Amino acid sequence: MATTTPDPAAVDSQTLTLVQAVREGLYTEMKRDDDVLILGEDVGDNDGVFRATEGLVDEFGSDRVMDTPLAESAIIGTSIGMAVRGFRPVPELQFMGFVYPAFDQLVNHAARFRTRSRGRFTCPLTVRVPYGGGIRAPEHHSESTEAFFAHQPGLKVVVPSTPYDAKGLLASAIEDPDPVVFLEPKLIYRSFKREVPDERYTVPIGEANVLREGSDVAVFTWGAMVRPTLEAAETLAEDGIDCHVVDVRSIYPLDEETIVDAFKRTGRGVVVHEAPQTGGMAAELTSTIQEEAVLYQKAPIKRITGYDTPFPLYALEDYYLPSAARIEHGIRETVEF
Amino acid sequence: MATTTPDPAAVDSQTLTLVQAVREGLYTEMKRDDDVLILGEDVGDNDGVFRATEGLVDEFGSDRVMDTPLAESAIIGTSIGMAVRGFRPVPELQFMGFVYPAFDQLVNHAARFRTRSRGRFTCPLTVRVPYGGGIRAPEHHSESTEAFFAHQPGLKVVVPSTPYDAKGLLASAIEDPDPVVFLEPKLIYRSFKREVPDERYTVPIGEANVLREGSDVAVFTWGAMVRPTLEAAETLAEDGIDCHVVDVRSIYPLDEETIVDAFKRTGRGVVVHEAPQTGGMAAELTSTIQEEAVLYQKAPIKRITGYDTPFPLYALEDYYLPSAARIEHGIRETVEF
Amino acid sequence: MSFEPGFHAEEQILDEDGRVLDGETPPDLDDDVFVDMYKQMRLCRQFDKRAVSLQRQGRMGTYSTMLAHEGALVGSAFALRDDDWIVPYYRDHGATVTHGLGFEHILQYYMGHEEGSVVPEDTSVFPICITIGDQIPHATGAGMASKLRDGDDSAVVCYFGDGATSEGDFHEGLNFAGVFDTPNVFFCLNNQWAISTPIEKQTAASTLAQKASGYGFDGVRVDGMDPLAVYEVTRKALETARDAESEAPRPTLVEALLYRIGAHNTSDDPSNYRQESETEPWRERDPISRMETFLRERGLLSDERIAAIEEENTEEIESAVEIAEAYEPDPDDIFEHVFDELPDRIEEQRAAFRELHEQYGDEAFLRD
Amino acid sequence: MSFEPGFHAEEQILDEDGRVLDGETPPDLDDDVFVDMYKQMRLCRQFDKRAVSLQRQGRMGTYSTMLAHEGALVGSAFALRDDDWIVPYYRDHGATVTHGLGFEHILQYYMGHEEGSVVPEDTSVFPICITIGDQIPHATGAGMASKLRDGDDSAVVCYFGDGATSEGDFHEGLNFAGVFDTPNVFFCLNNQWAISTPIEKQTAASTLAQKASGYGFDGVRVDGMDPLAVYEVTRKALETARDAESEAPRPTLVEALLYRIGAHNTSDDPSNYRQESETEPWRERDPISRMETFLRERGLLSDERIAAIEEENTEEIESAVEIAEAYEPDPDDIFEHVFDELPDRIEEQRAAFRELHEQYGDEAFLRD
Ligand SMILES: Cc1ncc(C[n+]2csc(CCOP(=O)(O)OP(=O)(O)O)c2C)c(N)n1
Ligand SMILES: Cc1ncc(C[n+]2csc(CCOP(=O)(O)OP(=O)(O)O)c2C)c(N)n1
Ligand SMILES: [Mg+2]
Ligand SMILES: [Mg+2]
Repeated sequence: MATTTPDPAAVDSQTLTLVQAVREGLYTEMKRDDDVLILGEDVGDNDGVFRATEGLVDEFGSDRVMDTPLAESAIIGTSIGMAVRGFRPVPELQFMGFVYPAFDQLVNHAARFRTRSRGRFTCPLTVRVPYGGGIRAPEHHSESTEAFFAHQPGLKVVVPSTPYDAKGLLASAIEDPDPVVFLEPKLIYRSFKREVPDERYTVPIGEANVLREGSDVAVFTWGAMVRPTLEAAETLAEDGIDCHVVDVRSIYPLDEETIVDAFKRTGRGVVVHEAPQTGGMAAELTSTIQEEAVLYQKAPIKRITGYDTPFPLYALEDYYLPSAARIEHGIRETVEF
Repeated sequence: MATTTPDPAAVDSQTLTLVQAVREGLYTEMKRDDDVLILGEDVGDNDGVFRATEGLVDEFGSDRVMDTPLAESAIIGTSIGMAVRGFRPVPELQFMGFVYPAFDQLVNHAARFRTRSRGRFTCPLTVRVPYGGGIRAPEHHSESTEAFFAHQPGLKVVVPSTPYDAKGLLASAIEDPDPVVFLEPKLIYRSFKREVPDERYTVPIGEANVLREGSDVAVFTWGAMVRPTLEAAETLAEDGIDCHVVDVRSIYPLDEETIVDAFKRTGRGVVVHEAPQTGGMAAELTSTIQEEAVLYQKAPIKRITGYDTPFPLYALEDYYLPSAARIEHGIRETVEF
Repeated sequence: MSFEPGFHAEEQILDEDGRVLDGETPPDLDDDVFVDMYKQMRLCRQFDKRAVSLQRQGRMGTYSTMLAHEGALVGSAFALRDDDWIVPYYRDHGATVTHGLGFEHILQYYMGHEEGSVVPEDTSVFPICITIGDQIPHATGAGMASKLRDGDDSAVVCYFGDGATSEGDFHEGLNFAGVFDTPNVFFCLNNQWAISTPIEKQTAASTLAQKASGYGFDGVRVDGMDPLAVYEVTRKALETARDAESEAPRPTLVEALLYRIGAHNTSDDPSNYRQESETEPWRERDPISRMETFLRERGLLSDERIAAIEEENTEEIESAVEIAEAYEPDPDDIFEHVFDELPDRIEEQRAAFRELHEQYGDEAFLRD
Repeated sequence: MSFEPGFHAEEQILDEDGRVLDGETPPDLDDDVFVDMYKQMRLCRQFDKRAVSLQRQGRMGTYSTMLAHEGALVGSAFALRDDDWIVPYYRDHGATVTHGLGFEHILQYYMGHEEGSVVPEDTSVFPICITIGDQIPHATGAGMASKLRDGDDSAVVCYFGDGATSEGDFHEGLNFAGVFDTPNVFFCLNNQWAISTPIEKQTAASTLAQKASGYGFDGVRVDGMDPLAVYEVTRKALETARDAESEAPRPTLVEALLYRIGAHNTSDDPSNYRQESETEPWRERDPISRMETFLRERGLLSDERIAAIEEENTEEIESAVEIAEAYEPDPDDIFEHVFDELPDRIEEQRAAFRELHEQYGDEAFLRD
């Protein structure tokens, strides 16, 4: 599948960080569609704890950028009520660990209004959640539990890894007539800047992105793990190991075609994610790949992931998160199998 | 691993349904240990909506069998408080779909008290939840989302498929010093009776159970799906297809040894569960198996599961749940691959 | 401090027998509206009987009756404007049906078909919510939607039981309503039981209405078995809800004090947990008898009219049963409506399902 | 109906300057206990300064100061018996430290070590809870535990902020406490801000104390910057909590009205969302100055004593910093304590980690 998006080099653009691109995306969608609303804790006067909503309350007023009481279930629950009645709420939940008070509303209701009513009612909702480790944050701030949402039918789940994708995926999520969980890798909110077109464009949900072509092993990852993975690929290239790196981007639905094709090129695969191993999305990718391409398989598909332990307090978080060296090591094992 | 449990034929026993065995298990543990408490909605005077706590409030009093207000988060939250202070609460949540209001307490707290405090505080909790489809129940009553709990480090998850295992696994769960999610396949609560020893015994957590030896294909399943799977195996046997059927029983931790060994015998595998395909435990089993036994693999490991759709209202539920015929068909495809 | 047994409500118009209490006046409604209310209440009771019999015959799933709740449901729903929304749970069909939803929807729903929630476009009713209390924040959000939409002054009425008041979502939903000052009426059917849990074990508060004080708006307790008092209380609450200019807060918590005389649902056996005699004093407050007395004393109702009502209702119900039972779902529907556009994986699952279905037919799926 | 700006509390002993109000009497405590309270409050403030400086130097993670909360924390904690439990959040170290937890624990915790929550066996304090409001049901459960355990009449004090009162868990936890009539004190530090959200946007209720009415027990609002009033209110609440025979309900909701004069935490910049001038009137109610005046007027405090206190406190803090910074975690600890016995999979993950760690050392893991 090809994406019909503007070439950032050919149009007016600015150099933005990922979080600035999120902010640009919100701004663009709110300008375009009056039904788009933002709500959450500290999203108004405080511009969001990560400044993702900077200046939006001044621009659009407190009817469209609503500071709410401290209650995640009601943030999602009232968003559902508004969505069912035709608005397109974009609630923010401050950190991944604070999604769970709203988990019931997400899996039991946001995901089901369409099925429940055979399409009579829909729930066009984009739930923004900064996720992931590596910023020396307190407990509950560093989890990546995309697998929880991917397992709930009726929810889509996406994770951008670049400023360009952040704005484009956010546009797709907000215009999507169904609920989308939009996970933002906060570790790389400000790590680098890239060109982002001023005009509106979309990066379609359901399309993975091949970041690096290679012939020895296919490596699948997303979000903040893209960078150490590419780093590992560079190092391995020096040793003549040629990695094909795929940014999965869309966790549900998966772009099975791109993923399986990438695997078939090499017959070897590695999946890298921050979440714990057991029940993580690496298992899903592995299972999907071997269903379609077992005859191509030359080695076990390797999972390089967080451990089956709660995310540690920050002093040890670097040991928990897959590092470039760990990824490199794992890829090597897969290639040498 | 061998289990050191009494042979039901050799000791005093009674013939019980699965739900009666759960009740026997609760009774036995409460007799044995005064710190074991039951709490939940309708567990007292009403004997539980499925009669799993029948007569227990009369026997042990309302201090040890507590009817609570209608609030799942507080049922788990107060259970945590009591567990941290040395009790062994056994909360009941009425149906799988009503776990989510308590999801935050389970994943953010029950699962973490031990890690959070480096073992200073522990949370010996057994959360009983009737799960699964097939009883013509309303929305939210028929889900099987064991994968949600298996993905959260710090929780154990078990599912009995027989009266014997129900009593024995419940004993293990309650004496376990860590939180266990105990899922009860309500479809087979009363489907059949089996001999259950009167005396206390345990079925260890972390051990799968080989139900049928076979040489053509290994089939992994648990809970209410064991019966249609065995049925399919019988039918296939008539056609000369010899299934090796494993009741996984312990969803976390998985008995990797038994599972991988079973696969290695045949080089072909099928996983059957009620939960939606994407992100379900079949992906985890598949991934685990191919990590250890890719060289034995003769065919893709097949997933026969619920669909990636919300569980339908009951008129169509039979089409959603894996049936003996669907399982048979899938096994055939795997054998013929 | 705890819940006081027996009957105490601030708002009541009809006495226990159905006579207007001294000092009270019935709502200012046309005579035929009163009769319509009565008819609608009887319709609920007749429907319940039919539904239970369908359930007993295996033609329908578990069902919760409205017995003794008819006055609260019909009385409140009569106060709504057509464009007001109802956000329901599972014991308030009397309200949603009064608001325009055909009984065939209710039947289809309990027969296990999502089709039941395909609410007609001109009927402002949310789908039935089974998870206790979860619909309350939806209702607050729906109220926020009215407030945000220019020219929309529709209000949103949310029904729930006494048990629901213990859920976190009740608290969060009402607190948001207070903060955003939404056009909501939170209508609690306090029937004093949540399955087997009596209200005294549900909360130590002496009334549920007083919980409103935690959210900065008014709570009122009304005799929930007095349809006229319920109508009045709801009408006033809706007026407040719509009054954007007023200084007073707009949401209201209404506690309709009544009693679940029947079982929780068709699977429940109350003799497990309560004495039948406890229900006696409440049976005497039956909303339908009280309304009947009220109407008869005003000369608005005769035995003939009652017979005619009974027959008209029966016809309406039978026609709903017919429509509902005529509905034949396509098993393939499972895959529809998960998303606006189905992802490949679900398409593949559907294809595999179709293949199997074609090959083996229904027998491959249906259990005994 | 909404939150009234400015200062209004039912319970106060010291006036704004620290003089005993007409008609009020200070708690019946030995003179040196008053001085100890003062010392402990200063300890909090000194600790905050040190903590912020450690954070600024990159020696510690994000930290939330107790500035202006010292009176509420120390005053309440002084009312506890040793065996009473504290179920804390993250802005109440003044209470947990007064209850016996060394500051090295707090420091280790904010330095990113679980070791901080290895509370000594003889100290009855739960680990810090980061998710807002979630600890409240734990506290209720801990209270149920006291009640269930023969011969245990310990009470359980739970601290939380004004923001926490909006969470469902606040509601459910307090409702359970009412129903099970537990020995709990729910201590709300109403500092009028939840990060950038002012109390008027948090709830439309005019006080937080009134929320108790929804749960059938008492709520009381105390001047949270008056350590003596807080002590008294907490003492009475604990007495009630312990009194199993009494007819009155045992839990109490205490609203300590105060003000978050400082930033939410070291990453927060309040100038984004409020005027510095808003804090002025509250600075004048500073609990430490008020306590100082109270003590000086009674001749219990001199400049010399203050200097000595300051020095003793500094020593205590520096020794805590030393202990905390001396702690060297083993990266391998990640795998410990997930379960009592590690399942094979975690053992394998540990083995793989060890292998890699041995082979490549720390550089393989640490980012810049
Ligand atoms: C979240 C949740 N928990 C538990 C249940 C199971 N359940 C169904 S009805 C009911 C009692 C509800 O009582 P109440 O709110 O008073 O409503 P009523 O049935 O009396 O009208 C319970 C516990 C549920 N449906 N949802
Ligand atoms: C469940 C949850 N949601 C959001 C957060 C992020 N957060 C941290 S502190 C805070 C404000 C808390 O305010 P309050 O309860 O008044 O306590 P205070 O910090 O003022 O003492 C928020 C929203 C959190 N920690 N937990
Ligand atoms: Mg009820
Ligand atoms: Mg605060």
